[in-house]
Amino acid sequence: MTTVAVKPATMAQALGRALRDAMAEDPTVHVMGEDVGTLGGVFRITDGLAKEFGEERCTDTPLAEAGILGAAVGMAMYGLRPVVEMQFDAFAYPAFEQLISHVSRMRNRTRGAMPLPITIRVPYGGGIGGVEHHSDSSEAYYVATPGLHVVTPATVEDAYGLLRASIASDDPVVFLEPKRLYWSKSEWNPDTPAAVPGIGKALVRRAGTSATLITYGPSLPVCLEAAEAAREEGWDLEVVDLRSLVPFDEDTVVASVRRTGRAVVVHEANGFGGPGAEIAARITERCFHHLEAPVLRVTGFDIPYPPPMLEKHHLPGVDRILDTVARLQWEN
Amino acid sequence: MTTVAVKPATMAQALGRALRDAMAEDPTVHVMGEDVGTLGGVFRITDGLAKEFGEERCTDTPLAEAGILGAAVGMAMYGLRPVVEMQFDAFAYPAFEQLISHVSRMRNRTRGAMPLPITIRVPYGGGIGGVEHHSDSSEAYYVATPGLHVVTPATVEDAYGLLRASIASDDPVVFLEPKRLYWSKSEWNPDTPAAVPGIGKALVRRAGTSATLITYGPSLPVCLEAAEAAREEGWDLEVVDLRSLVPFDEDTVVASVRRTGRAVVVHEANGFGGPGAEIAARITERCFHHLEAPVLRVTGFDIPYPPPMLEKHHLPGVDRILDTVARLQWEN
Amino acid sequence: MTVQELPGAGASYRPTPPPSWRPRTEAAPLLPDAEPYRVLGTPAADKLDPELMRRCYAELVRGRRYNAQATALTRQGRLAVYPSTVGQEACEIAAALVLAEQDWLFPSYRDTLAAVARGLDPVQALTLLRGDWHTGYDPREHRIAPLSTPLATQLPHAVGLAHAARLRGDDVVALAMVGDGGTSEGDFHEALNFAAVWQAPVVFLVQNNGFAISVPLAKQTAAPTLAHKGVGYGMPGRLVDGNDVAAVHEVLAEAVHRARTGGGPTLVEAITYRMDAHTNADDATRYRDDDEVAAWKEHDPVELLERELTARGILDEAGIEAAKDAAETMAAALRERMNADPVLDPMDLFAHVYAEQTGRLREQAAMLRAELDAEAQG
Amino acid sequence: MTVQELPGAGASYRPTPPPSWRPRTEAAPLLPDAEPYRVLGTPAADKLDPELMRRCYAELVRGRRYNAQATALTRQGRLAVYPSTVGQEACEIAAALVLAEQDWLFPSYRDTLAAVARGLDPVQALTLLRGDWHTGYDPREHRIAPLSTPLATQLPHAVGLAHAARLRGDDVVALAMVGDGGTSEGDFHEALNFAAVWQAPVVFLVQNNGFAISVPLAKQTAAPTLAHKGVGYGMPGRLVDGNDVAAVHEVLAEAVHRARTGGGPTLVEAITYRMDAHTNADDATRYRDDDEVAAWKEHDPVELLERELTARGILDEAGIEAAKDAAETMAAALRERMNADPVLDPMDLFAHVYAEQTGRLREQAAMLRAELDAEAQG
Ligand SMILES: Cc1ncc(C[n+]2csc(CCOP(=O)(O)OP(=O)(O)O)c2C)c(N)n1
Ligand SMILES: Cc1ncc(C[n+]2csc(CCOP(=O)(O)OP(=O)(O)O)c2C)c(N)n1
Ligand SMILES: [Mg+2]
Ligand SMILES: [Mg+2]
Repeated sequence: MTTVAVKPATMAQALGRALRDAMAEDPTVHVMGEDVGTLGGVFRITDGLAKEFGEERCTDTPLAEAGILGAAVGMAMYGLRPVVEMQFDAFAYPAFEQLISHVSRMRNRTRGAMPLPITIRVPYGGGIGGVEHHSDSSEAYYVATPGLHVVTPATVEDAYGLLRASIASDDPVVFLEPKRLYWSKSEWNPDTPAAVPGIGKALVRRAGTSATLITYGPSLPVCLEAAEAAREEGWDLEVVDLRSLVPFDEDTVVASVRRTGRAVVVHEANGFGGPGAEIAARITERCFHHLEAPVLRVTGFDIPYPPPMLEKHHLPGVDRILDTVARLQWEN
Repeated sequence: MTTVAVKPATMAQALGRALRDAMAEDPTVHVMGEDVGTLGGVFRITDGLAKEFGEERCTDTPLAEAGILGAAVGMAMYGLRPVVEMQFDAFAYPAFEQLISHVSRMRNRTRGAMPLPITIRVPYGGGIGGVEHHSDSSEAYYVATPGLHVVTPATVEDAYGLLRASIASDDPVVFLEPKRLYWSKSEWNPDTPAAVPGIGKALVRRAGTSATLITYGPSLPVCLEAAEAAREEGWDLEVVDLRSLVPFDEDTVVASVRRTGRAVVVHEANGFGGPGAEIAARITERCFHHLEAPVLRVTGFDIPYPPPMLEKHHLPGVDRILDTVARLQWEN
Repeated sequence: MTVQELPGAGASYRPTPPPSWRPRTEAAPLLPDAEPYRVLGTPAADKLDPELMRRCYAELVRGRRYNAQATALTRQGRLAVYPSTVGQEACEIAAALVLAEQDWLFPSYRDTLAAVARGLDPVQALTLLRGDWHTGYDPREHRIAPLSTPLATQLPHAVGLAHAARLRGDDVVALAMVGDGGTSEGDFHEALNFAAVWQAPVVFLVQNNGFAISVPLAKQTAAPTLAHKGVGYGMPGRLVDGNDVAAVHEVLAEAVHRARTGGGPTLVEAITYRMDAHTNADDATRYRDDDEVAAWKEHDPVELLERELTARGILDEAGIEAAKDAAETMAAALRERMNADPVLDPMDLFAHVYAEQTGRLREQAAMLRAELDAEAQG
Repeated sequence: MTVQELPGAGASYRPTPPPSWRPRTEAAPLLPDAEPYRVLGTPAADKLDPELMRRCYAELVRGRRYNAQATALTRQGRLAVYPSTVGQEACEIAAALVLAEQDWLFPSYRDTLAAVARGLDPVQALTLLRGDWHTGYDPREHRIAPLSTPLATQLPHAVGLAHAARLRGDDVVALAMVGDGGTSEGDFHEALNFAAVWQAPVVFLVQNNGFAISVPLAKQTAAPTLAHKGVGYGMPGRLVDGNDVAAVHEVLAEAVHRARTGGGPTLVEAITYRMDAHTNADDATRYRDDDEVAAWKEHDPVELLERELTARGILDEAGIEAAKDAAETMAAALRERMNADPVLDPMDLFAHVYAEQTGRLREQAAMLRAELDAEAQG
């Protein structure tokens, strides 16, 4: 066990703590990426790891994402459990071929002989005033790739628990970290972390009866705020936090929508071909006769991520969510 | 005008003819890629172009897809109209960063000053017995990327017309060529080609009243066959060929589904997060009260593309389509 | 038949493959110098062009002031972020000055100064970094490609553009800038290879400032120098003292001339140092010592030139003052203009995604329009 | 202070940056030979190891026969496709034989022969190419990575694996194979760079067979040789005659030894020639002349070795016959076993996508199960 006394309070700290605890427990866990060592990462998630575990277990790599992920594949082939950091969402794209053509398929193509327990941490999403290429919500690419798990926490507790679960998973996991929640805080006590939720379980964050908001990652706080605001309009909204996009916990979502009869999917990623499309299509397949209105989506527009000065217009906000809830055919 | 006397009859030939005609008409059109010159491409689509227009206009590049697309970006910046060939679907992945971070956004990030009229030809899909990495249906990645057009022909005529339209487009176009239709034939006369359909128009390939099959590319012939077979079951199926995934011709699709009240989306790509999800979600949004049943999907399974010996079980076939049509709640 | 009877047997025996891929043997001339090339403080300085050097000096002083002003603007919240080139001004200025009107510059994300020195309005150059739209200028008008945030991705662009210009018979050279870290990316490799195979008129300028954010060069490469990378592409590699503006200008000028006259691409490594942190948001004390920074202060590009020119009587006190005044004027204007809030139209979100708006975008635009109207009304 | 007074001014003046990124000057030793290294037909052949050479000969003969048999199987529809290594057997065999039991081989898509020569059952090696599941063997059991179809992507894997083994203190070398075309990919660059920075125990073997499908080397690179690419990574590059199995084995053995003893990675370029078309589906007459092929026939790896060994009395008629017989036996067995249709279970589509099947996959599996049952029933 580690003896670090700092009490994590932000999501960033919880993530760092998860890495540290995983490394302490399992000597095969290796952290690697650009600036993860001496600097502790540009978001300081890996701060202190190189010092505690040595540069060989927390390694500053050359600046080459395909090389990083490709080397991680080789390390995993030899039995290590690499945790790779991609510095920002858009800077994971150079590693795409390694991800799609190898990471996602190696277990399959070796008929189970060579699983790749690699965790790929990708800070994603906007709302932090990042300039171009620093605010992409790239989950659609990962979600459409069989063989990958795609996980994203929305709370400090989940950040710890889901990252531990991801590192422990024998499958590759794309672990999407909502940048703008890095500094969100919680009373969470790192020394008695909550039981690690497995990958693939959604959670009803707020119970409600009028309609269900289905969301994940950076949009969860927005949805919870919208749900509070909706009370004024007389709507009692349920909010489901997916936590994992793959596997997608259909049962929790379907049960909620069958109860409420209405649903809105909320995410930052572009709407067209985004994860919300799958969620909406699937809900409709399974809840058709329970639906009072079509499943609607509140998403980023179908545009390249806009400049910081305009991003507030792009991101799903409380008003846009409420406007959309209002379109759920309440008069029918 | 070209004086080549061969009469195109297959889709492969129509594509080659489209390239030749575009090059003859517009000296800024340049074809480039691996083996496109001397060899004429592994599918022989570019056969004869290097001879007719010189190696400078039909260029064998070094073997590096990011370099190819990146160089094409620079050429387009200087006013050329590059047509890039990616040798197979999965071999376009190395070019992903260039595609997402530059090709799709350059017009946007320069506020219209520097559009990139690049056509990226990608042979895609299975059914030809190709070994691993040669049969991917990768359209989900392109569809989820704003700024790209995504086009795919299903007939010989469209192959010519859509490729001409794509090359003429001032936007980047990912032009997906259904490999297994390369050798499909038509009576089409290359010397009097049909009017070039613009990008973004779907077509009702078969009129029907019971339900609508919505499809594109390699699955169109399968859907037409299924529609014929369905007559035995008493169903008169309408078949819509999307031809362009982005822009998505909602109006044609919505009009059809409002008429028939039922819809099935058919494609080879994996279902989860695939283009069918967007299509189904959107139809539901716009046709909710016209629908007798949820929009269903017949797609590739959510698995890495399987080996040739098993691919027939993976690909949407007539029986699976009919089984799905049967689940459209006809008893209600 | 024994081995001895084989045609051409012996030490040099080899069947005769077509010359197209016979291994070439002129390797040695490609090897870069082992020591960075220098002019200032060496006998080579005797041949300095006073006019050019006075211009360089004025630009260096202005560049230094520009860097200071831009960093100040981050503190005032007027820039979202600024990657400074304090210490690297010689490279930035030389890159800008060496190009002819019709040539193209491909800057990395750090190189706003090169763009400004090329004549771009600094407010336009800083558009991206203030949180406004990405490219605040028409790249074709200025022949300056958009700043490239994804590292090294601009290099194949430069190759393609230079190649296209040559195909069209135009006299255009492309100069592409990249950092030491960026040389590790696959796009660096692919770009240099394409350039050499196509003999494209491109010059690659690597600013080796010792770090990629926190990662020192020793963790980035084991090459003798980055200039040695040219060998593997069959292109000359030149090593130059990146704080010596006369040397950088000379080496780049040679490379540009070579490219212009059909001699193909060149890789130039300029050894320099980033005196400031990676950006205003970075804490450089985490990964380097003050001593190291102090040592480099002794090798400051502005001072190096000022000393040389003063010693040689090319520059006098008046000249120094004039340069400083001009820099102050630029800075004051920049400060003032950057203090005005840029006015962005939210509806522009939907412009320029495609040549023609798609139906889906029109619908989304209508939705935003309605929201904005509602907001305006109440 | 004038320039002259600057500390250390003069030709070698440079501030003292930390050694971590001071340019190194030991460039020259990294330069590969200008001529490919040869043993057969040269005085170096005096030192041949008869035992090893007889083994190489048997493997070469077997490899040649394996290639012929595999190509025949494509004509009989028993293989979906086969990329032949006729003409390249010396590289394939040397790569396999040079490794110790615990070492790893990272083959490219073409290198089934190397895998077979390493001891893999040829039926398992050909699983992918017959249209069956990708990897017909357990890579960990054989320490042979899956054949890599996406070119050059296997190279970073080899680096990572070798690095991991070294971190764990294990004596493991990884040998990664790639074609001349594959050297243009970004992954080649990133892998070699990582290997050199990490000093990973890896050997990169480039089989330069003159073509990437139809594209000749001259359109692939302008480098003097591909071995010269080592210079840019700070690793030795060796050039060897790829049809001379003794030379390839010796150069690889040195490189493996160097890696094993902590000397870091080596890049080896073996100059060879693909005598057959790219695959059975390719038409090589479209891009090369018969003359060229004929010239290379004079430099056949099997005949080169046979002549040398016969001339030196290391091999006699009986040995030649024995090798041919063994090869025929292998071929007959392969033919027979490949004639049996492999039995694949469609339900296996859903196995091994994840460690545990997701709900969605269970649902899809149930659908396929029902379809198969319905089909079986009529
Ligand atoms: C493809 C890519 N990966 C990662 C980053 C994040 N990043 C921005 S600057 C930087 C360091 C760049 O170092 P170098 O190339 O030496 O240029 P310098 O910052 O020193 O000018 C990194 C890793 C990026 N912008 N693009
Ligand atoms: C990333 C990638 N791009 C393209 C291809 C298609 N392809 C298969 S083999 C080949 C040529 C390979 O040439 P080389 O590397 O010299 O190997 P060789 O075939 O000569 O063994 C190409 C382009 C591929 N497999 N992977
Ligand atoms: Mg740097
Ligand atoms: Mg080759």
